[in-house]
This record gives sequence, C-alpha cells and structure tokens, in this order.
Amino acid sequence: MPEETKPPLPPSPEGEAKPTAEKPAVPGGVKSTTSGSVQTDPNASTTKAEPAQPAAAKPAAPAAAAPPKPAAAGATPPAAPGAPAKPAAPPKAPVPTPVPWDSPMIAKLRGAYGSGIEPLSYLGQNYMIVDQSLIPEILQVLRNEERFDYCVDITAVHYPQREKQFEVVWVLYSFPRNERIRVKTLIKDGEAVPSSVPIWAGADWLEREVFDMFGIRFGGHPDLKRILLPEGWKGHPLRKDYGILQQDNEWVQINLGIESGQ
Amino acid sequence: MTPVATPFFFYLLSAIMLAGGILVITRKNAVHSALALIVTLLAQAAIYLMLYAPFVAGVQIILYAGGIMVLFLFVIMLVNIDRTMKERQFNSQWIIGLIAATALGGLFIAVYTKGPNIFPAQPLTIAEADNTQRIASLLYGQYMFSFEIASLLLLVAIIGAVVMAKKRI
Amino acid sequence: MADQNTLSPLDLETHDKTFLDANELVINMGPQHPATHGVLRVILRLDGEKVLGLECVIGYLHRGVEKIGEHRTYTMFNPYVDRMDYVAAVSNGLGYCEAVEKLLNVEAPPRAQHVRVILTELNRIASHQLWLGTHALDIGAITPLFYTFRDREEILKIYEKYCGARLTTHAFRIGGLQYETYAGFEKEVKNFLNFLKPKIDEYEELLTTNRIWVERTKGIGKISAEDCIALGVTGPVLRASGVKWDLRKAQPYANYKNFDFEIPTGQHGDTYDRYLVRMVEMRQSVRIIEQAVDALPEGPIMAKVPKVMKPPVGEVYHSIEAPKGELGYFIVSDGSTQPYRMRVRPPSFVNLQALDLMCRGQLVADVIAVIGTLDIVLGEVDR
Amino acid sequence: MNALIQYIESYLTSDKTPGAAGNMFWAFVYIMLVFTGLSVAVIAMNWLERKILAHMQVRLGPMRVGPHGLLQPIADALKLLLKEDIMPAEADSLVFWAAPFIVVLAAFSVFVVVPFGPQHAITDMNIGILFMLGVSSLSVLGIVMAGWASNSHYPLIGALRSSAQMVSYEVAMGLAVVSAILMTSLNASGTGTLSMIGIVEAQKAQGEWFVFKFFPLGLIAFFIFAVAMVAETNRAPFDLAEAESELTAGFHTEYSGFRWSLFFLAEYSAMIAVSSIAVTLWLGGWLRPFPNWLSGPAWSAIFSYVPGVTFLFFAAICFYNTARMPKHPYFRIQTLGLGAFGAVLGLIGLILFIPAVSFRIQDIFWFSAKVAGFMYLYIWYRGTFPRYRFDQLMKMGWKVLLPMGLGVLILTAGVALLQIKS
Repeated sequence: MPEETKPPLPPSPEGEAKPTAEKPAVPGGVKSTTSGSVQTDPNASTTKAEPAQPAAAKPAAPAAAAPPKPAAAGATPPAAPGAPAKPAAPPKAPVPTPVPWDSPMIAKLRGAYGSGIEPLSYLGQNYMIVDQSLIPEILQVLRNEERFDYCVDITAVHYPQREKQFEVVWVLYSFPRNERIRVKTLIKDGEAVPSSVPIWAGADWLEREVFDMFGIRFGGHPDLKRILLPEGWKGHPLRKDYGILQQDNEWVQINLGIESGQ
Repeated sequence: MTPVATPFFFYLLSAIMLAGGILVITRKNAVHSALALIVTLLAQAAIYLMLYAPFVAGVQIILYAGGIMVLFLFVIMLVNIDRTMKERQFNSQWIIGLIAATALGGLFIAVYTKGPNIFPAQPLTIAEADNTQRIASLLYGQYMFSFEIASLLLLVAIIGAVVMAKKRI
Repeated sequence: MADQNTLSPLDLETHDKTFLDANELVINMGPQHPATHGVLRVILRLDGEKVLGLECVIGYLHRGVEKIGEHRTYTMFNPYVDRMDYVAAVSNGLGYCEAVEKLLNVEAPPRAQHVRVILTELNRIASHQLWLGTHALDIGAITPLFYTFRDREEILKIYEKYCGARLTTHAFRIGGLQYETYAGFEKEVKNFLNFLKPKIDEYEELLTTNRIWVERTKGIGKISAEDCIALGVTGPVLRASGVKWDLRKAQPYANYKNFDFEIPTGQHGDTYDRYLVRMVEMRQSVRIIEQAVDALPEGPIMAKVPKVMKPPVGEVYHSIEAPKGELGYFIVSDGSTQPYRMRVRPPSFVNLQALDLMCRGQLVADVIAVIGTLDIVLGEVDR
Repeated sequence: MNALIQYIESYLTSDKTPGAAGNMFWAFVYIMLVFTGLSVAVIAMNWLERKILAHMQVRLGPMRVGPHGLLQPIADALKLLLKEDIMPAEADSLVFWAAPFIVVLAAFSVFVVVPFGPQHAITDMNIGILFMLGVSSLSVLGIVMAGWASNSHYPLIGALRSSAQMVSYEVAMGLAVVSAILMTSLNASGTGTLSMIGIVEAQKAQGEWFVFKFFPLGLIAFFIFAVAMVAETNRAPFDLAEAESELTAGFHTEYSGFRWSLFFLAEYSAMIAVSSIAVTLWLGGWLRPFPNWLSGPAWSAIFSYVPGVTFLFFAAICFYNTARMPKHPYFRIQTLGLGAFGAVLGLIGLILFIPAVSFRIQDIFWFSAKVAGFMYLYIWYRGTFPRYRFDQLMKMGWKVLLPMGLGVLILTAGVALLQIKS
C-alpha cells in the first residue's frame, strides 16, 4: 500500500501508515505450554490500518484476552495504536520520569559551569543536558579529570518541531569507575558541533555516521565525509522529514540506472 | 672409445647453436633473445656431452641455463622493456664492428686451412666413466690455489651486490 | 591518526612508470575479495610490500535498519535485529529485548533469563567457531574450517529444534521467551557440551602449537590497551590487549551475576593473543551453560507485558557483551507504539576503525590475517 | 630379422640398464614404461590427494563419479581437454605457448636417471644426480616465462615470487645432496659416485641407508632435503604462489584447459621426481628393508611376497567396500565397477606371487612404496599446515636451511675423514 508521506508530521511523531505484516507464528513443532491461545487469529488479517489517529477505533481486537496468565504475545498482529484499555489491565504503574541526579562529580561540574549543565537520571541511567557552548570543554574535563576514557557512542536525535531541532548524544563510559553516562546537547539545524576526535580517537567514524545520517557538521573533524552512503547521495536519511520510501533519488537513477516504480 | 653419437648430432647441435646465436642479436623483444640464448647454452651442454665431459655439461645446465639465465629473465622482466621496443634500432659503431668481424673471419679461415695439425689428435686417455673423478682430483689437487682465488672473487662480487642494493632494503 | 585522504590515482597506464619503481602504490582490495568477510573494500597504500596506511570503504550492505526501526512497533522490529550480526543473531535479540524491557520497566522471569543465557552463550560458541574456521582458512590452514563447521552444526540443530530457525533465530521476545524449551532440551544441551569439550582441544592441537600458525600470527596486528580504549575497541580484541573488561562481569545483565566464569586476557594484543582469548572464551561459555542448565528453574517464561507496548516517554541505553564486543541499543520512546529513535551501537563497526592502526607497517599478507582476527561481520558494520 | 630378435634377447641377460648397455629398443620400451607409469601415478595422485585430504577434513571427497570417485581423475582429465584454451589478448603467444612445455620437459626428463632397480632405469649416467638437479632447475625458466607471457601484473608477481622461492631452495637442496654423495665415497677406492645406481649400490655396500649413517648428520641432511623439495615444487606450506587469499594469483592463472593441465601434470611429476631423488639418496632406492641384517634365503622369500600381499590387501578393501555399497539399484553399476577394480588388483597380486615375476618386480615395488610414502607426506602437509608468508619463506630458505646445509656438509666431511683415517 504505497502511502504518500505527509510532509509536516503532526507534533506527536505518530508513525504514518504502517503495513501490519501478518507475522506467521511458526511454533516449530513446539509443545507450547500456553494451551490454546497461540493459534493464528483468522479474522485479524492485514487490516487496512487507517492513518494513525490517536483515537482511531481499532477493529475489535479479540477480546479473548486470556486472564492475566502469561499469554504468549504470539500471532495476533499488534493492534493499531490507541487500543482501547483492556478491561483487566493491571493498575497503571507510576510512569517513570527523569529525576534530578546528584553526585560529587555533578557538584564539582556545577561549581565550574553553573547553569550550563542539567544533570538528570531516568530509570537509573544518568545523563546531563549540556549547553552547546560548553561542548568541547566539558567533554575534555570528563575525559581527563573524571576519567571517562571510553567513548561508547555518538549519535543524534531529530526533533523537527522543537526550536533546537537536533539533540547530539555522547555515551561515555569510565573503566576505572565502571560507570556510564550520557552527555546531550541541543543544536539548531545547520549549526556545527566541535568534533571530539582529538579527545577520543574512536569518535572519527561515529561522527562521520552522524554527519552522513543527520547532516550535522563536526568542526575540526579530520575527514568528514559520508561513511555508509555513497559520495554523491543527496539528503540525510535519519531526519524525520526524509520519507522512508524516498530512497530512489537521482543518485540511484544515475549510478544504478533503475527507474524504480515506487 | 665408442663415439657418443654420430656426426649427424654434432652438425645438428652446432646448427642449433648458430641459429640461436643469430636469434639472440636480431630479436627485438629482449625476452625472446634471452630464450634464444638459453637454447644455445643447452646445445652447448649437449656438445660437451659429445666430448665425453658429462660433468661440465651438467654444470653448464645448472649454472648457465638454470641459474644465470633465470637472473637475466628476472632483470628483463622487472625493468620495463616496452620503451626499448618502440625505439628505432640504431647502431653507430658499425666501423668497429666491421673490423672485429674481419679479424675474427681471418682467424677462422686460418684455423680451417691449417687443418688438424694445430690440434694434434691425441687418443682420449681417461675413460668416460670416471670423468668427474678426474676433474675433482685436478680441481682440488693441482689447481687448488686458482680455485680458491676464483671463489674469493665471487665472494667480493656478492658483497658488492648486497652493498649496492642495501640502500633500498 | 588521520591519514591524508588524497589518494594518488593508480597511474600505471603511463608507460614510463613501472609498478616497481613507483614509490607509493595504491591497491584496491575488495569489495568482492575472498578474505574480507563480506562486502568491505580496503584501499591499501603500499610501499612495495609494506602497508603505509589503509582506508576502509563500507556501506555496501547498508539497509537502513535504524530508519526502519522508527516505523515499526517494538515487537515488529525484533526480527530486523537478527539480520544485523547474522552470525550472532541470538545475542542481538537478547540486547534488543533487554533494552525494551528496561524501557518498559519489566523484568523477564528467571526461567526465561536462564534459557536466554544458555542460548546466547551457545551463540557465542557458534560465532567463535565460525570465526576460527574462516580466520584459519585465510591464513592457509584448510582443515580447521571443516572441524569448526561440523561442531557448529550441532548448535544450529539445537536452535532449529527450539525456535525453528538456524541462523536468524528470532528466539526471544520482549518480556521473555516465545516458546517453552522443547522436551529433552537440557539433556541435548548437556550432550552437546560433552561433545564439544574434546573438540575445542582438537582445534588447539591443530593450531596453537603449529609453528607456521604461530609465525603467521605472533606479533601481527599489534594494538596497545590505550589505543584500544581510545578507539573504542571492545570484546576479545580489547581483552587480548590486556584490559580485563567484560560487560557480563562489569555490568551484569540477564542474571550473569550468579554464574562464575573467568575473563581471559592477553598480554601483547597481537593476532595470536586474540586467538588464545577466543579459545578460552569458548571454554568459559561451556562452563556458563553447564551452570545455567543445572540451575534451570521452573516457572513462567513470559513477563506481564501488554500486547500493545506503549513505553513511557524517555530514553534508554542498554548494552550487552556480544561475541564481537559491546553491542548497545539507544532507544528513545515518545509514548507511541513505535520507537522515536532506534540507535544500534555495533561492535564490528567501531572495531573495524582500528584496522588502519593495526595494519600500519605490516605486510599485505598480514592485512588478511588482521581483518580475520577482528572478526567483523559486515551486516553489523553497515546496518 | 632374427638379428633383431637376438639383439633384443641379448639385453635380457645383461645386468646393466638399457641406456648403459646401448640397447636402443629396450631403452625405448623403458621410456614408454616409465612415462605411462608416471601418468598413471599422476592420475592416482589426483584421486588420492582428493580422498585423503577429504578424510582428513571430516568429509568424503569425490564419491559420485564412479565407485568412491575412482573415475573422478579421468573426468577431470576429460574436462581439461574439452575446456576452451584461451590466450590473453596481448599475451606473448610464442612464450605463452612454450612455457608449459618447458615446465613439463623439466619435470619429465628427470625420470631418465631415476633408478627403479639395479637395471630398471632408462639409463645410468655417471652424472645422474647432477643431471637431475640441473634439469629440475630448468622448470624455473618455464614458470618465469609463463608468468611474464600472461601479460598481467598478478601472474607476473606470482611467477617472480615462486621462481625466487625455487632458486633459493635449490641452493639448500644442492648442499643436502652433496653431503649425501660425500657418504658414497666411504668405500675402499675412496672415490664416490654421482650415478644414482652407484649411490644405491654404495648404500647396499655400506650396509645402512644414508639416512641412518653418522646418526644425526644423515637425518639432518635428509630433513633439509625434505623441506627444500616441498618448497621446490611450490607445495603445501610453501604454496604461496597460488595463495588465493592474497592479492597475487599463481603464475598459471591465465592458463586454461589443456595448457593448465600440463602445469598440473608437471607439478605432480615434479613431486614424484623430487621424492624419488630423496628415496634414492637417503632411503636406499630399491633396497628392501634390512637387506644385510635379514639376508637369509628365507627372509628374501618373505620379502618377495610383500608386493603380492599388498595388492591382495587393496583388492580385499575393494571387495569389502562393494559389500558396504548401498543396495539401491542406482548403485549396482558402481558395485560392479568396484568389484571389477578389486578383481584386477587381486589378479595383479596373484601374478606378483610368481617367483620369476616377483624377483624382477620386487625392486620397483620397494622404490615406489617409499615414493608413495613421500606422496602421503605431501598431502598430509597440505592438510595441516597454514601457509608461510613470502618473507618468512625466503628467510627460512636462506637463513635456516642454507647454514644447516653447510654445517651438515662440513660435519659429514669431518666424520668421513676420521673414519677413513682410522
């Protein structure tokens, strides 16, 4: 079902139409202990999922939700979002929220940078949102004083609707302290971020991939060019405004010469 | 001493050598001339055999055909020879060539006319079987000193080659 | 560490320059090269036989898994995870399921965790066996390949009996397991372990004291501990350089904490040490599986997980010790049924970055050995 | 006409080789015998290598073409003959065409002097071993020509590498051979011999194989030769020339069809040639084990039965396998074939029991049994050893084997001198 992607996504980035692929349940000759509730559900075949509206009335999901016995998730296709609350749903667990994270290290950093950093902790994972101007310096400090000597990952997340569209994330780990934190900073589209290759040599390819996928330039990077996509590729795929079906642009036509029908 | 082979073989081998020799100097492609040279050397080894000198023939094959010619081919193949193929064959020293050719021709004619009395035909003394043993006793007996000098010379040559190639390794 | 990327074009056509007196030769290895473990192209700058530097060109197998992840619900994305590191599909699945479980603040029941540990460690053995076979083949020893693949076949049989698939097993579900273990699962795994122990000794007999093997691997592709940490290299490559760090011990997940096993480390960080480290890791995995099978508790295999998962808004980074190194998942949820951002931190991608440093000064024949010892899988590098 | 017959019979009684006895007819017969025997050996080697290597690697090897893959070599040969024989575009046609012939010439002409028995050799040159080394060094020329004529970089690099390897290992080989020949001179007259039959006679006269003479020295020389011969034929751990995992392909990549099979033939016959040199020099050519120690008529009778017994043993294996063949009608033809093959082997075994035949054949049997032992070694190396890197290979040739060869030579000479003095 080719589905034309709506250019501006609604604020809450609901995924657009997604073909609910009938996931064949292949028990593989398995003696399944969950008796009986694993057979494929004939009537819930590939329902034509309307464009996802939060309150879309989903075709009646098989209400035979077994009592809260460990029902194998199994074959019933995942319902479209916004399924009506099941009668026997357990009482809502308290929704976890980011809580401020405090530790001697934070106290020291706060002393140095005051309001520039905002340490939080979510589900036990500490991260700090750092002002864009502090970037090379605070990473340097973390690397040298706090001995976060292993840069696990550098990635980015694209929030088109915010006024600072990109959130660049550094995942750092310290061998001596066996501790992992994330450092995040918010930047506008088109702004550059100072490269952290001088701090961790491993950042080279990670930053090239972020540039390749998001278009965020890293100032001072030794060799900033695309890493996964071919040189002449136009556009950065992981941006939200880059449609998932939009892969046949002119690079494909020129180099592969296929007039793809999509 | 039963003759090793009929005179026919002698003429055949010498014809091969002559043809090989001419090919060596006339071929444009260096590799072809090297191969022609190998053919002449092998024919020469065969003639040694006819002269009841199997050891010398064996050494000839090992050293010349197996060793030196391989190095010739190495050098020819490593140095790019395409350029020489295109250049016009010029030869300005034909005067000296002519003089040398006439002198050599005169020498041949002289030997041919004087005939056998230059080389008195002596009966072959040593049996073909222990030819190698006799060479060994001569080499390590009477001519021991010159043998050592020759090997020293070779040693110097090897060291020179290594020193020249040193800067590149 | 940056090599200048202005590679001089291969100017062999001009006749006056033979390929021997050119001071620097650029050679292209791959992308269809028998020894590059998939579609990897390496541009080598050579001085005669010595490697001056090299640059990897990747992306031939890029399928855009992270983009697809943003358009699939959490359960639907599960099979994609197996296709990244297709050699160690089970551990990919474990990493993903645990990350989402952390997001949903759900804990898999003990029985599920035990079965998960058993299958993941079996997968580690299978991945190391495949690595050993192909690595030895690259260096010229033909026989180990057949031994390792014969033994790996037994593991694949266990997977097939458990979840129907051999390679991309899709064995785990978010919150636990899809299938209960088949009858005789414990006995079969135990038989396999007894079958495997002498076989690992067989591999060691063939290679460890084989003079030519030692000569081809000792001192090749050396990398120091500091360089490993700076480059973010993890897994057996890091341990072979002397860093005693393994996520299963450092930050235990899926109740690895109540199994005891050692972490092997090497001293020199060369190809031979990496070989030894991986062989010991295989033996340690056998130990873990034995303990897991003995202590397999009864009980449910699936936690209380809503059929339609809508994890609360927030983000989670969870990583496990895959056979190649630290495999991390950074999932950002916006409350809907689909992840807002699905980032996968593949070990092979980061380890491959160290190839340039490890091959400097080595010979061309050693580049093949070093690519083999890094144990990279291009499906994971390119995602 | 009867002069001719008389000429032929005259040779039968003589104890010299046809070449030495100047009998052209028998020399021609021997040449035919040796070369058909050699090509049968190459075909057998092809099958043996595939099967033995396969069984070392936990697999079965060719089973489909003929019973247990017995017709596989013939199928290969036929395929190679029918395959198109292409020549690269700007290849130097003359050199390209000549290269395989030179390599085959070098590999085959070594067999002129190989002593299968006291009078079972085509000829008995008095420079036997020198001739063999000389001719085997000619194959380097063929390889270099083949590499160069293919007109592309990788075969050229492969050719240069493999010829450099052969040249450097020839030196080590020569030294090992010299130390063996030195041992032949420990007889009364004090002069050794280069002729192959002479060497074996010397071993018989001295009552022990040269590999056991002056205990460690003979063995070390044998070891050097064994390693050098593997390198000389580009085999097993030294097969760097056609190492597919590296950049350079072998020198014979551009060859296909019949020309490639010539190289293949030359490689195997070179292997057989070089191992027959090793057998002659160190393992007492055609001498049966313990000729002097167990020398009574009873013992020689027992030893004369050994060839027959081995062939009967092979026949028994074939019949056992026919029994194990699955009963499916498709396999009936294969069981028949295997049964016939077993019957032929059994017949040969029985013929070998006839005293007249076994007396004459015995030498050839012992010689080829030892050479077969070497062939098994070649295959065993290929199964177990990884490949040497080129610089390690050259380093071992020049820095390990050469000094060892010199050392052994000097030591053997010293010990021999002491023995002569005493």
